Amino acid sequence: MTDGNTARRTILVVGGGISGLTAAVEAAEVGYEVILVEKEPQLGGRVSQHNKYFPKLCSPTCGLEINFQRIRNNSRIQVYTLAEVETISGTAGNYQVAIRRNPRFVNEKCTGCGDCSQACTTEVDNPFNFGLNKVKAIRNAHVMAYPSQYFMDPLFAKTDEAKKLVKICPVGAIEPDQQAMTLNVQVASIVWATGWTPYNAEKIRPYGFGRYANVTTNMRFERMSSVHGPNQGAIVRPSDNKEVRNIAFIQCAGSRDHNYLPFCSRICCLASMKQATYVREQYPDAKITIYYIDLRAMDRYEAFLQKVMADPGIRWIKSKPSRIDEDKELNPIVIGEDTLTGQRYQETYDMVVLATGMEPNCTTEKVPAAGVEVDAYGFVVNAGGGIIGTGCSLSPVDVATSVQSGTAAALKAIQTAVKGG
Amino acid sequence: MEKKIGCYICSGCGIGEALDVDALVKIATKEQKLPLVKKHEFLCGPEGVELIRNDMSTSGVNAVLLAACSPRVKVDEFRLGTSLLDRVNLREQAVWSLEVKEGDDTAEEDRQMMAEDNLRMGCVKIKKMNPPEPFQDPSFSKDILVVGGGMAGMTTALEIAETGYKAILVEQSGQLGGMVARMHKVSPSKPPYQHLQENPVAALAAKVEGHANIVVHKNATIAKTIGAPGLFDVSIQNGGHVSQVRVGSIVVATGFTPYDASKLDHLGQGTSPDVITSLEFEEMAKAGQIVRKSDGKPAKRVAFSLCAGSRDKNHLEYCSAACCTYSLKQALYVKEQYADASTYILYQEIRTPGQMEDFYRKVQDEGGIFIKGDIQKVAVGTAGGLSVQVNDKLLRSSETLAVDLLVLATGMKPNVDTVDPNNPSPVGVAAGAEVKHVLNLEYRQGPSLPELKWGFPDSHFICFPYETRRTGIYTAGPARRPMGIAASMTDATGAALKAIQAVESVARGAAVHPRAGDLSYPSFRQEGCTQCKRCTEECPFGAINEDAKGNPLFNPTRCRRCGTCMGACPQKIISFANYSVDMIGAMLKEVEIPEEDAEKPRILIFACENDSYPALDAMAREGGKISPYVRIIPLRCLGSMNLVWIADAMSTGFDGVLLMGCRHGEDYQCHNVRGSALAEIRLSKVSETLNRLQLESDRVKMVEINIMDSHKLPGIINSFVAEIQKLPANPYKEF
Amino acid sequence: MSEKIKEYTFYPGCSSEKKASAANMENSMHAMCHMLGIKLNEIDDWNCCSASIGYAGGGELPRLAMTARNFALAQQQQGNKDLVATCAACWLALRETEERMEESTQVKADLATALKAADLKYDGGLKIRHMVEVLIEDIGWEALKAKVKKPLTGVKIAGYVGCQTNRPFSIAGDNFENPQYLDRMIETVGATAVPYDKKVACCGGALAFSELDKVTPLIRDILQSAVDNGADLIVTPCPVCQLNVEVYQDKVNKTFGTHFNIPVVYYSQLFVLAWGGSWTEAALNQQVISAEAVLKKFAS
Amino acid sequence: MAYDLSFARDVYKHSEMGHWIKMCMQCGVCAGSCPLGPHWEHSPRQLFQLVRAGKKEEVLKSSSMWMCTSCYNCIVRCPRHLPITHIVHGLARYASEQGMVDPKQPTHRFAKEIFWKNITATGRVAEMLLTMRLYFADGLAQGIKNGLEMQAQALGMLKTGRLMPLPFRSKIKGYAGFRAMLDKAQELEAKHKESKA
Repeated sequence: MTDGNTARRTILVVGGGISGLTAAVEAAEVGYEVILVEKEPQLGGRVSQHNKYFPKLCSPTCGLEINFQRIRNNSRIQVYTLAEVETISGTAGNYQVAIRRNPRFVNEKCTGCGDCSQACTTEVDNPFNFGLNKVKAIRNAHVMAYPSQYFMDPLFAKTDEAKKLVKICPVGAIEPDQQAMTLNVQVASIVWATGWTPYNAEKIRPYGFGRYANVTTNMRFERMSSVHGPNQGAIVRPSDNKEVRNIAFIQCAGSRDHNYLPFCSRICCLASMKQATYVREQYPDAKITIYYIDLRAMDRYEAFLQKVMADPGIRWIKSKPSRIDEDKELNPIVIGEDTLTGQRYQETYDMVVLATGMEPNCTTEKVPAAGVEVDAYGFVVNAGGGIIGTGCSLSPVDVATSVQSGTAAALKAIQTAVKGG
Repeated sequence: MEKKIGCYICSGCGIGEALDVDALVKIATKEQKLPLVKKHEFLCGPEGVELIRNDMSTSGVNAVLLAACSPRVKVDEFRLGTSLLDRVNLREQAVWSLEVKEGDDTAEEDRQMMAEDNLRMGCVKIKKMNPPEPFQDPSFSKDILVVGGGMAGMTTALEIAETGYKAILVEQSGQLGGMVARMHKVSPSKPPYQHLQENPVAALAAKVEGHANIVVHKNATIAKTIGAPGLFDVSIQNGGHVSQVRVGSIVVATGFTPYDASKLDHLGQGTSPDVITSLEFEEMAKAGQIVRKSDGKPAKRVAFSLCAGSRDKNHLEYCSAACCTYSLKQALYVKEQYADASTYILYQEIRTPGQMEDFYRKVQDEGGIFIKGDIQKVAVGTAGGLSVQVNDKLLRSSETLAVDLLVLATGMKPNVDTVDPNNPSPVGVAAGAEVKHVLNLEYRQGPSLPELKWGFPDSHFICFPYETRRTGIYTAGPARRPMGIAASMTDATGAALKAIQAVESVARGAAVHPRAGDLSYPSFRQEGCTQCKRCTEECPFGAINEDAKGNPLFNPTRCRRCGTCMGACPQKIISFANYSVDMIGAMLKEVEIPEEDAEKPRILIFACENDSYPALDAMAREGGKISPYVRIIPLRCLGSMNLVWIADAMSTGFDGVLLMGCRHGEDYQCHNVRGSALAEIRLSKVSETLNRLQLESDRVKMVEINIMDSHKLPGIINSFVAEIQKLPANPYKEF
Repeated sequence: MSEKIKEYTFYPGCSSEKKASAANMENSMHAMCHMLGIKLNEIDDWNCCSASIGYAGGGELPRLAMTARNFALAQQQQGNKDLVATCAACWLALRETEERMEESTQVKADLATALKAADLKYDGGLKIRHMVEVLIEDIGWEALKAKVKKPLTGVKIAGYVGCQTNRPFSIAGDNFENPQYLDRMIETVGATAVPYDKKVACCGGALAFSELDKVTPLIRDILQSAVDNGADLIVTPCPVCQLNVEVYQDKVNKTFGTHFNIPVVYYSQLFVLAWGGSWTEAALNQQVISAEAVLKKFAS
Repeated sequence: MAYDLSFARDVYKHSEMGHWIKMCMQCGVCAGSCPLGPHWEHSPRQLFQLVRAGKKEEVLKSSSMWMCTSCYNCIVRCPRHLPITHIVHGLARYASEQGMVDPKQPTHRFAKEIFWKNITATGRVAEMLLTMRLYFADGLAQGIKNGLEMQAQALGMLKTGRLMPLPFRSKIKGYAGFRAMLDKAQELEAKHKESKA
């Protein structure tokens, strides 16, 4: 599909989260051709699931929208959603890449009018909200999704109802028979930006996530707090939808722990501080407790820590809780030792949020190419070469660092293109 | 070339059912007198697009007005190869956002009126729109100036050079390497994240000095920087000698200065020669012998006081990010030299993010002792050395340690001169004869970079970390944010990209962030200027200089195309080819204002196109319903809002004006930093205008809209409409 | 029967001796193994594992040496057949010794020297197993279920796993905080496993000897939770747990004014009974708190 | 002066698994995991910091390490993989060796004076003897009182054939070798300690 000259100026970016988006637009705005591959039906990655950014408490959608605007306005970027890299061969400056394009079952004629979704009667667990609510089997992931073209769940596509929906679409965009296809491209260099998955909190058995209804995770809490989340932003106890009067956040739930993730996930301290502000906004009198080992508000984020610390309704307990029990009213009971007083505690809450960390996606979806070094945790180690890791493929990082990292990766990818390997 | 406008009205997605499309065609044809108007039932489909393309190739259509859906969708389909393209939003605004019950003729009529007005405004806009001519100058340079020859600066220069561009590296001292050159070793940056790494400075400096694409100026400073991206003329002063270079963009990588330890008496500074800073400790380790400075005896017991002057409201309020890791590194130096070393890390919070947790563990494994607490007292010990009293928070007691050295991990102060952006100093005041500024910009808004907070010179440190408020000038490394060596090198690589991107964009005549690729830029009708200086003062990016008489001297390549100058100008002398005071004024005047007794008010909404407009789209998609009496005009930025439009709206007969902009203040979200803030300041003066017109000041209101506020918009808009409806109708309707 | 006899080297440990505190475990284990076609070859002249309380008097090496002697005898007598233990503390001691020998060549060499003083040597390579692992991994859940002749229908049982068969070496990779194997055994014999939040709580272990007052509240909580959850019976794999929870019920009742009288049995006793064994074969006659009211009707 | 590391270094070297104490990050998970938490003087975490601070007296006279039930909860939850159970056992023995333990410390007395002697006397536990020694450790009168208190338990065990009525048992056959092996092990351990010191 690409001629030799173009291929030499083409950069493949794998992953459409904030790191990959950044790498793609920055490279394209220099003047290079970019192919951006994303496995989900829309771009935005984990950032799009966040309610607000720390420290400004602004909406990540704003930051994403400007990047989408940059993509819309730049004909040098070719976006493939629902796509995954299958194989990479060749060498720096000249890679052959097979990209699997999974069916969307809705073609590009889709105008986003929403008639199909309205007509559809099948509902499925909403993966965008971590299954906390149901959505139509044909839909857009969220109202700001880019591209705004709809998609259909693969299992639903096989049903009779899916076939019936074909007639609902006024422009003939629905194709339940769509098949996966492979696209072969030739590129000069590859930016690997496949990001992270929230650590599976069920593995942290002492904390009872999955067994206790009112123990949740920080990423679920982001969705619960979002106006586009399962409760339209109302923060309530999962078991009975009651108001949250007394809530605890547990830091390092899985991180800095040899039993789970030995590294520090970097963002969770700030994320919990931010989430404490969500609670405060809805419940001026709520009691908030943050259990921590070290408060890691690096560099300029310190100001945010100080701001949140000014809230007298937040207790800070230097302690990694030992375990969580549950009482008969399904209140979680947090048990441990306050290391600054030496006192053991047993505290009952309405709800507990586990600040789970980041598991690099490179551990489960390895870079399908030879010679890419990874560390003991599965993070990519950049050691030269035409496949360049960025963002949370390299280390657990915040948005600003991802942007920094994505911009740097764009330059390394361009250099590979310039030098021809 | 003669402009020939083709207008295409889509009837798909329910537009045809909701609206009288033929009536719309008639307005475009008869009333607006467009030469070619067509309707189509599926305009974004292959046949629809083909229809337009065909007209462009066969009928000479070179300007296209699409009346269909939001300009934020179907962009690829409508990439038609002409810059004269505008889109009238019928679907989201005039169909989805309105509540029309079956058989409600009034509501249907209101809806049709909104669609017609939207179309009228689009027609006027496309008529007034001219193709932007990209700014070009034959003397554009693509070379890049890098200021600072430390790790960040050297990395930036090398990355630029390796990409095929020429880098000019200016270093104040006689050698490259900066702060890191004074260090013994560096912290681990690669697996297993446990071992000290050799100092990378020598190897990097050799590469830099030997690179064909890099010119190094040592013992040199920047005497003066004049011009603009692509056209920066930089005077490099080397002793008495001054040389001139022209560069396209600039990276400031001037690093940091350790926080002044003399201010840290409370941590024992000055008590004994054995209280030293981490930099002094580096130099000692590099020299070979870790000893007590007081008597030269081996220093086997060393305490490191973290956050020395950082995270302290009396000193540096921020965390200096790297001190935890470099103190851990220094603890290993002691261990390297003395097998029986005792090292103590006195900390508040250990901050070893990511894989650096492994390094923390390594130092513990090597016997490093971590004490959470504050230094209470430092005294000279009985057998020499020091006695350090610590409030040990984990033991809940005051403990005294006997050590040979106390190392204060002093934080980082950025080595860059900044200026309070709210009070930019005028030209000439701050730039004295003595060179103490990094770039000595000859900018009307001062020689320094505007600061965001704490002397750091950026603008959007989360989303767009490299952007300063001086176009084409980027910062890298600790000059822009406290960071360690590995982070600085990544940061420098990114800054190199931004600098390259800037020179390439300038060469194309295109804007950089946030309107990347925009080819338009404002022109100044100088003869109309009254030298009020509003434009030169208000430009968030300092794009406009002044001549001696106070006339604006515009630098197109410094411009980010936000239009703030246009909004500021009371004389309406500043216009873009495709965006002007006249254009928006003409659009709003084209709206049909019903008779006063029709009880149908008209409310004008100016919506920032970055956040408010997408929120309006989202509202429509989610089924939010708003009053049919509003007419929405998107603006590039609320900063481009000219008060004349409010007067125009009032005199045209609009009953109210609602301004929707981004959050401003400390945690501002405005893409153009000051746009929405300036709009608010201007608005404070609007009551004057209203008074002159003898109108209530409540008729004009500004609201902060976040992109996720779609659910709030119906409430905000409808309650404003309701408020306006309580007022008498605008008496100017009759005129 | 076409089933091949499975042979293991067996380390019973002190409490499993005749007329020792876990004689009921020992007796039912033998019956259970017999029914499964398992032959347990007891190490001749084995010695104490030093148990969890041995550290105060014995240093690391002497303690490890005691287990090393058992390894050496096992190997000398039975070759490298898997070495099976039934007692939690014994199994743990075996596993720990194995682990430390693997971790440290110094420990390994020292133990060899010590063994030499007893004219013994151990070449390494023994695989240490818990009886539960033999049941799950070598026999299999299906086979365990297939043998059930008298399903213990209607009996509600709290599966009390306790500590040392679970931590730090879990059984067959099961979970530390909520192991499943014991509940599955209960279901396998046709009884009902009640939810049990004290499943892995500590009974006080050897501290029952020296600090009984501190330990009785733990035992009370374990009993209380079982009763609250409607259990007729507690089952456990651990002899220390069994002893503390069964024998001290009287003491708990006196101290706290409670009225516990709940039988505490071993999983082996349940299997023997469900597979058609007699009351005595299941060693249920050796309970301090009789299980007759609950289980007698299932006995052959 | 606090944080003199000579005590900590001695513990790192001479207390079983003591070197792991270096690795504690003071998170506190261990404390809340311990079933005898209410009875601790110091949580494991606190003991470890005291060791590092050189608080020898406080550490070795602490009753804490005698409160271990060997439940291993702390081990499996420790995020730094410290073998806390073993470290605590090691500290207990270290304190005992240093003669710092209160002679009335019941677990110390039972574990060292009764249990270890019991098992090394014959090679196996003699349960009846163990029990009797325990009850009579504070003299005859207290022993009778203890015995009476626990009469129901003992009788129950006797009746069900789970307690050997005789207090004495014979030695294992290879006792001589067993004893020689223990002596050798002790000798090696002593030698290592000297060479490390």
